[in-house]
Amino acid sequence: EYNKLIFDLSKEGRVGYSLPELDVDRAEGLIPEEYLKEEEVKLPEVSENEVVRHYTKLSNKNYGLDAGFYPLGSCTMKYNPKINERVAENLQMTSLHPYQEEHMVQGSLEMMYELGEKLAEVSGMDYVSLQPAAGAHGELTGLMMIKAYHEKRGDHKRKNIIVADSAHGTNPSSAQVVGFDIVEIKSTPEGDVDLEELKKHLDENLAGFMLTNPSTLGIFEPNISVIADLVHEAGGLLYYDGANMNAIMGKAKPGEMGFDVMHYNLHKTFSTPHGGGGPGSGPVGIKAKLMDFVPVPVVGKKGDNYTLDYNRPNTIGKVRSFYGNYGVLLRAYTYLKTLGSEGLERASETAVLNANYMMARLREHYPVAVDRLCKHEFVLGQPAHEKVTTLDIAKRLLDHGYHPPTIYFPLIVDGAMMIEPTETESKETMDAFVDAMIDIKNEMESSPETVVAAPHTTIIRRVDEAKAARDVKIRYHR
Amino acid sequence: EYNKLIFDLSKEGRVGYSLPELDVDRAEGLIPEEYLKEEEVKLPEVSENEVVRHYTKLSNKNYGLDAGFYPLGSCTMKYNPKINERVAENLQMTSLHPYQEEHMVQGSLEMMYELGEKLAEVSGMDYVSLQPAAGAHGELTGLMMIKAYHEKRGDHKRKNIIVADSAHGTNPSSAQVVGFDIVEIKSTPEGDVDLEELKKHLDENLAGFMLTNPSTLGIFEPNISVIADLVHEAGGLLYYDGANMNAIMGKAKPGEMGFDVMHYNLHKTFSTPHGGGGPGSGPVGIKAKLMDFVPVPVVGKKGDNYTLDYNRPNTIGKVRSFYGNYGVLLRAYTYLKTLGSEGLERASETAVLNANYMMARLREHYPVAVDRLCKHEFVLGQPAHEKVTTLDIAKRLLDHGYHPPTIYFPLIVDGAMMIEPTETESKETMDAFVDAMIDIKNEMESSPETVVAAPHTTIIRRVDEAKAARDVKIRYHR
Amino acid sequence: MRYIPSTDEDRRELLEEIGVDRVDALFEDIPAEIRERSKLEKWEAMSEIEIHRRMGELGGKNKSLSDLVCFRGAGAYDHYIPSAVKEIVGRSEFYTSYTPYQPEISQGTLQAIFEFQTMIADLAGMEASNASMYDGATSTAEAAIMAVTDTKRRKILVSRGTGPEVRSVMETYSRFRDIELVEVAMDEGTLSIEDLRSKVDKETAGVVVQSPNFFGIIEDLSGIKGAIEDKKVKFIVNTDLLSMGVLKSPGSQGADIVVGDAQSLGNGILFGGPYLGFMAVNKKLIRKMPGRIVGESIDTEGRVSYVLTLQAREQHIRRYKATSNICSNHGLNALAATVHMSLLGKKGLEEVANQCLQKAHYTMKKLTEGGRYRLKYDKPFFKEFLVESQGNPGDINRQLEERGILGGYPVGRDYDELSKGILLCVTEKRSRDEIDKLVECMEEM
Amino acid sequence: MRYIPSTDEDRRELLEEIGVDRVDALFEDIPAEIRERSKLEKWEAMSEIEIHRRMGELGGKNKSLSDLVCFRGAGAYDHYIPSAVKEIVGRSEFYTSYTPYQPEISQGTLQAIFEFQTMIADLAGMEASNASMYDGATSTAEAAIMAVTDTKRRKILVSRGTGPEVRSVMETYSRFRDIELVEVAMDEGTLSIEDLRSKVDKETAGVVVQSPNFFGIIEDLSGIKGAIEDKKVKFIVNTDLLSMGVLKSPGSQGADIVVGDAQSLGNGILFGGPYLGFMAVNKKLIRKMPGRIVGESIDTEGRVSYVLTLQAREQHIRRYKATSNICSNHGLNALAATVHMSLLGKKGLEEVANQCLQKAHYTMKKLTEGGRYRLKYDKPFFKEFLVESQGNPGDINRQLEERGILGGYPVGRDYDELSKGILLCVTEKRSRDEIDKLVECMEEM
Repeated sequence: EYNKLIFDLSKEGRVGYSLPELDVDRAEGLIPEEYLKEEEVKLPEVSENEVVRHYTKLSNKNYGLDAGFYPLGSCTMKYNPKINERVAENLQMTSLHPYQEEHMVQGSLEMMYELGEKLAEVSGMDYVSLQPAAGAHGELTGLMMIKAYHEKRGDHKRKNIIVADSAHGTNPSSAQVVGFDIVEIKSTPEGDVDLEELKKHLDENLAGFMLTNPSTLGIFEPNISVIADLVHEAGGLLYYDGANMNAIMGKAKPGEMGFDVMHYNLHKTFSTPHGGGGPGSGPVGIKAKLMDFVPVPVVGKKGDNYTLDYNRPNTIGKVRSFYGNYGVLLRAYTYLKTLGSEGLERASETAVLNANYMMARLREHYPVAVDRLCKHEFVLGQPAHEKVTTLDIAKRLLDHGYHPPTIYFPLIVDGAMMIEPTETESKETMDAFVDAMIDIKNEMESSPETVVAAPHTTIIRRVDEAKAARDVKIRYHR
Repeated sequence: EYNKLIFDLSKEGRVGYSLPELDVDRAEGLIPEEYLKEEEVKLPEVSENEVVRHYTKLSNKNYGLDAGFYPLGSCTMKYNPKINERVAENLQMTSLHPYQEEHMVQGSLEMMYELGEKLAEVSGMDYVSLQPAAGAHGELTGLMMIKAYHEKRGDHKRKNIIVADSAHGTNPSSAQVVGFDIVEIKSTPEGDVDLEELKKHLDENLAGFMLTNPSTLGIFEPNISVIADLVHEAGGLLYYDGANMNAIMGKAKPGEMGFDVMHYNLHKTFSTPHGGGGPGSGPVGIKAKLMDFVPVPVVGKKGDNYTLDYNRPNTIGKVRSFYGNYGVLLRAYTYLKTLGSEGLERASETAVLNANYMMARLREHYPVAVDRLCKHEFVLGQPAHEKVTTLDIAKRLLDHGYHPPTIYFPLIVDGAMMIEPTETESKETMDAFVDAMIDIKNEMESSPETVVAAPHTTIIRRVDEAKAARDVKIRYHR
Repeated sequence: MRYIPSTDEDRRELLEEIGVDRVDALFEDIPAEIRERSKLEKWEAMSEIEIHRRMGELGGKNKSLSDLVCFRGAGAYDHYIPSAVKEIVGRSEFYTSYTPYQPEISQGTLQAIFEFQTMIADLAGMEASNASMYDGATSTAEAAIMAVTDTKRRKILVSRGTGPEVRSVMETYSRFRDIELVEVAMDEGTLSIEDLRSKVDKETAGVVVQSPNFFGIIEDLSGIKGAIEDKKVKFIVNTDLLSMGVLKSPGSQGADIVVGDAQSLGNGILFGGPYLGFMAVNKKLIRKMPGRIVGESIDTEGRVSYVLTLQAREQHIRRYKATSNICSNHGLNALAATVHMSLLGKKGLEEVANQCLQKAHYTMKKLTEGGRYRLKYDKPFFKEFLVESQGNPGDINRQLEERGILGGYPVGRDYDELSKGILLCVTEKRSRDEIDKLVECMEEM
Repeated sequence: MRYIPSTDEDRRELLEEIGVDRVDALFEDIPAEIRERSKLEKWEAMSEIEIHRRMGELGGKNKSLSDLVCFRGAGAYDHYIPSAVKEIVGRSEFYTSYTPYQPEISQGTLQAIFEFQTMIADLAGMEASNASMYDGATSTAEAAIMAVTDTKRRKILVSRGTGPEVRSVMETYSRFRDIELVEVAMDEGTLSIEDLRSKVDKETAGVVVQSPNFFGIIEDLSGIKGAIEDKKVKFIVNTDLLSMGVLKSPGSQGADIVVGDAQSLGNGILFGGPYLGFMAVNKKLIRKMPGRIVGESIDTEGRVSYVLTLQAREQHIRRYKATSNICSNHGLNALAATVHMSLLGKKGLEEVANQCLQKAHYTMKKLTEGGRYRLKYDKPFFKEFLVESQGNPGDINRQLEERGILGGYPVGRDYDELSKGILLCVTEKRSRDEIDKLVECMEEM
């Protein structure tokens, strides 16, 4: 078993780089002594082949989507088409300095403009800004616009953002970062918005309501139109958390449901690689009434020319450097263009079909949190058992060769297991996973200690998380 | 454990490709009925993501150089620098039709010309043809030139090619394919050429003598100059098998040792990837006296222009389509240019240093076939043991996470283990491998049945090779 | 469709198990009028051949750094990325995995981040680092928020020499967070200590300084630190870690939080993103940091293992009490940086940094010899320097473009007082021939 | 040096263990005068930056298919390669491994070859295939040698419609192997059955026919087979397996050995190589085949496993009694073809082949409408066809090049009687717009 750190491979004098000989005369004293480093740089010294072997070996300790099923609910681990990566190798489209003058980057601006338009079409929004770097960053940006909107209208009391108790943690957290007060409302036992609860908070302090639809329970909110009307009547805006867009492309546009602002997760719905935790991309879509506030620059079009427009007096400003995670945008653009509108709809249809199929097969064996038609994902509860927990089940799935579902989320379901197959999995794969889940269920009776002690076949076994948080060791020491 | 064939994933209607819609009118009857296929094509139907996952999983059943030490003697499994692969992505240098007119491919011809010159410099030959597709193919080409040489001189009796009993199997085999008679001579117990034996065959039938130097035992032939004189005096030509060039760059040029013709293995000495068994590349170097016979086309230079010269009346002709394994040549060129002449010499020095080190450490534990200074590789014999064989030792090395050495070759050493560390391995890696060898030696005494039953930790255990040859099943049947 | 393995037969079987007769039935929970209005305007699917053709078309409208020799920096740098970086980053085991929630099957990502944290902290001269953030601008804004939260004060000072992208983002974040953002003036290209002293007060949570600053000039960090007498004030330094090959680390000069963009280390220029924000702190601030953190622990059999830790700071646990709303990091970019730093190693980072330093100074010297260009601030700089031209920077750049050169950044866009200023950047990639050509061309204008 | 991990200290330790004091001592077994004469003329090492620059320079002297729309074939084809092929082939587990001598750690390569053998045999309409060979020319030459060895006769007939590269290589191999190679004439673009009948005799070991032949025309394989009355004579067909998407397989028409180049299936055009030779036979010839073969077996625990088999044919066992001297195969190219065929599948191969067929015929029709170009042979063709021009083919191509088109192959180079002939190839990559432009340009000349 390989268990070295890159630092363990270091030996004085090893090199892994090559540089041209310095071809200008080496001058001394360019920088005053007091600014010069006194110690040697603390980086390991390793040869190229050792570096490659080290990280190749580390990669083999990782489970990726290309290795197998990854039904991590809410994360939409769909196949990342390889054409996206090939396109991203096109140097004419990628080897660009962000400060090149507009006339030198017309192709890239056109791509971004077209991507924005396509995303607007899919969402029913009037404009999409591509700037945010991730979903949570998109929330932040959207919420800033909501705040700016109310402030512009002199509506300074509107400090409350309502979130459901089933919402993604980023929702309340983003609202907090933007300086809102958070009002969390309980969902109905079915996971729907509790209208009565909601109404209690529809007052002159209301800034907005953040909602995921379908919800984190995978259920389409039946009262969405009513909710939208209520919120709007109360003077609030409706924010759509686009994490679950993969369920509804071509079927329900957030803009048509009444949402005013939303974010996408391109790395979920639009198939860009998750990269071990990023980079993502979180474009923000808005209705026209928020157009004054969108972050700069706006990718615009004047005649046949594409522009970067900074001249927007009421903009919230910049939310990150330059123009967004361009490399991710290029891949999402490729995806949108290669699937076509029908392909997107087909993706959502199949994602929903697959989720309902798995739910149907698992229903007899595990408690389903809400036993209704689901969308692209569904939530199981923890089966009653004196010893075995959801965590144990998840770990036992590792022994079967699967990445487990998202667990213990949403918080409103005890021992939740949130399963999202996506459209890119075959019936054979889903059946094999369901069979494994049923095996584990049976094993909980026949041999619970095996489940509790799982995983058994992975390169390491359960990790002591408490120790990690207690004896904080977050770096190597020589 | 994943054990499916791609055919097992097939289901009617799955697709893994995308093509543009046919944009010309579809015409019928373009081909007479009798030529049209009657059955459906027999290929599996699988989606792209399933194809990617399938072959990703298969890749995980393979041990490559980037996974660990690969001391496969005679194969020079040195690190394949990643810059070579990046360079090979340059479309201006690779997206070329071989029949493009010369003026459109000047850059590629220049690269080939320069590569030929560099290879000639390293070998001390007068000209190098880049055409042969592999080492064995280079032998074939070289031997054809030897034959053409004698025939041109009217020397039609010269039908004998002498090879040593320690030679690579391709040597006699290539000679056979070219229509020579093979005379195999015994080596001395030390692995050197037995001069007395050799002299017996130095007659008017002698066409040539094929030699590897250093030999397959890793030993530099002490009498090389004497041998060259003897062969030449007898009217024969001396062929150099370049498999072991990695030992002698900058130290001994085959041309300076007296060889008349030779081949390289670019995938060995010049670091191009071995690719699971190819593609290789086997350029052939010759002395001026063989220039009339080199295969066409010759990459030539007229003034500032590079040319493909076919007009060579005495050429042996073409030995393969087009101009050689160009993609491999491009990588070898990159290697030669990025190492520089000093880098090449340093590579050979280090390869030899490493081999001698490993031999020094293993000498006490295993019988060394020839206990002299070795070059880039050395050969161990099978330790005396009533049960354990060399094959068992090799299989036990798998349990330690290593690719075993070449075994049972050269044939003149009983139970040979041919170890070639190459220059790209660290002392730490060599020490760990030696320690594993010593462990196995000890285990042969303490627990021989463990060694005999090895491997134990691989995804499959020993394969029944006899069954494979007996019950020939070399394809999937539906 | 080639990414959907379901065949028509599969779909029938799936529907049957569900107990509905057609896929449409699965969407009947969506109100009909919404469905009706949500139909997509049609666009055709492109095959791979067609999307490549489309990209060729779009690419043809760009003029990329494949065609232009780049002397522009200003926050996005054209450094060389070794071939092995792409090889590793492209491994699908890294590429197609997500946040390492399940440590048993994610040790690759986790260990790589642990190594990343170590290298970043070491270069910054700090004790700890997080697992990466979006970019240098947002990491600086987050550092300011940290300072505010930690000190319970609401004023942040930022040097005018901090890059415009960074300051803009800080402005946005500050505005909504109700942070008072105050600029500290420049004095001949570096922070005015005098102005700083006059602005630090009891309400000051942090002082943000970029060094090397936007003009490439090295700030006197020790001096600045000395000028901040109130020890509660957080000293936040935004830096380019590549410069640590020659310069003293911010940590060694008293920084409390070191942030910046590590794009310079193994990440492509890519029209501005994705880049790589980083944040490094000393021990006492670890639990105040935003973002993922990986820690070392052991498994049930005592083997060293890595795992996401200190999650109690994060949004998925703490929800609105989290230190930040950040969820993903820029994992793949961090991996690229880790491999890059491993390949460079001690000697390599020193060599790259020194080549930048030498070549930038060579360029400056040559360019200012003729008299047409004047070095605006005669202070120690790293890889960028500001000259004032006699001509219009836009015109100069247009002419350079015609000769295959991407000229320096016209800083007048961000600094009204510097309308004749051109900020040139010279990296290790530039050869003497290229530099001489630049100088020759600029001389002629 | 970045690929050599040994440090100076390591070298000292290594030397000490060996018992010598300097590296030079390890080369003292090489006679001093040889060493002296073997010093290398010095050339400098290039860094990665410099080699990329050098390649940019060289590439700038080429005009590649990135800049030209390709209508040239003649044995090397510009087909589309799906993105996923590169992804898989680039996995270092495949890329950096060697011949799978150790099956326990090489099941990936072995199984992929087993799948390759199945697909190739199926497409060729044969029972078995080997693990691949160098290229179509050498695989054809090896097939001829097989026929000679098997029949103990020494004459091989080859159709004049077989490509010039293939015939040249066969000539070389035949000359040294003492095989009598006799050409069978063409009759209006296909093999002359009459000439064939007159040349087949008791000394004939095999008949080699390419179909679709060099001019793209489909040969009447059944008819040819019928004309070879002596059943001992081996009927060897060289084919482009891509055409199997529309055409009958050679196997179904009586071929004894099917060979060719499978470059069309997932391998780049790459200025001529590496390409991918294949060979497929029926059961009785399996043990006569050259090259690696992978077979299925079981391991000691009864698990299905793959392993190199029938090695008794090969040079490393049989030495000079081997069926061939071939040692390596073109493993990585075979892997590319395997992934490519898996992605295309049944429907895809049919669709690609049909698009080639349709587009080639559309082009022919358009081009011959105006009267300036005449279809030379009015016989069924696949993706290539021969026209005769009024002008000089070289001039026409020069003018096409100026308009960004790589025109057809001027066959006069290989066929004196066809000095006005232009062989055009149209693959699925060509759009109607590109074709119309070709026709328009050619019309104008």
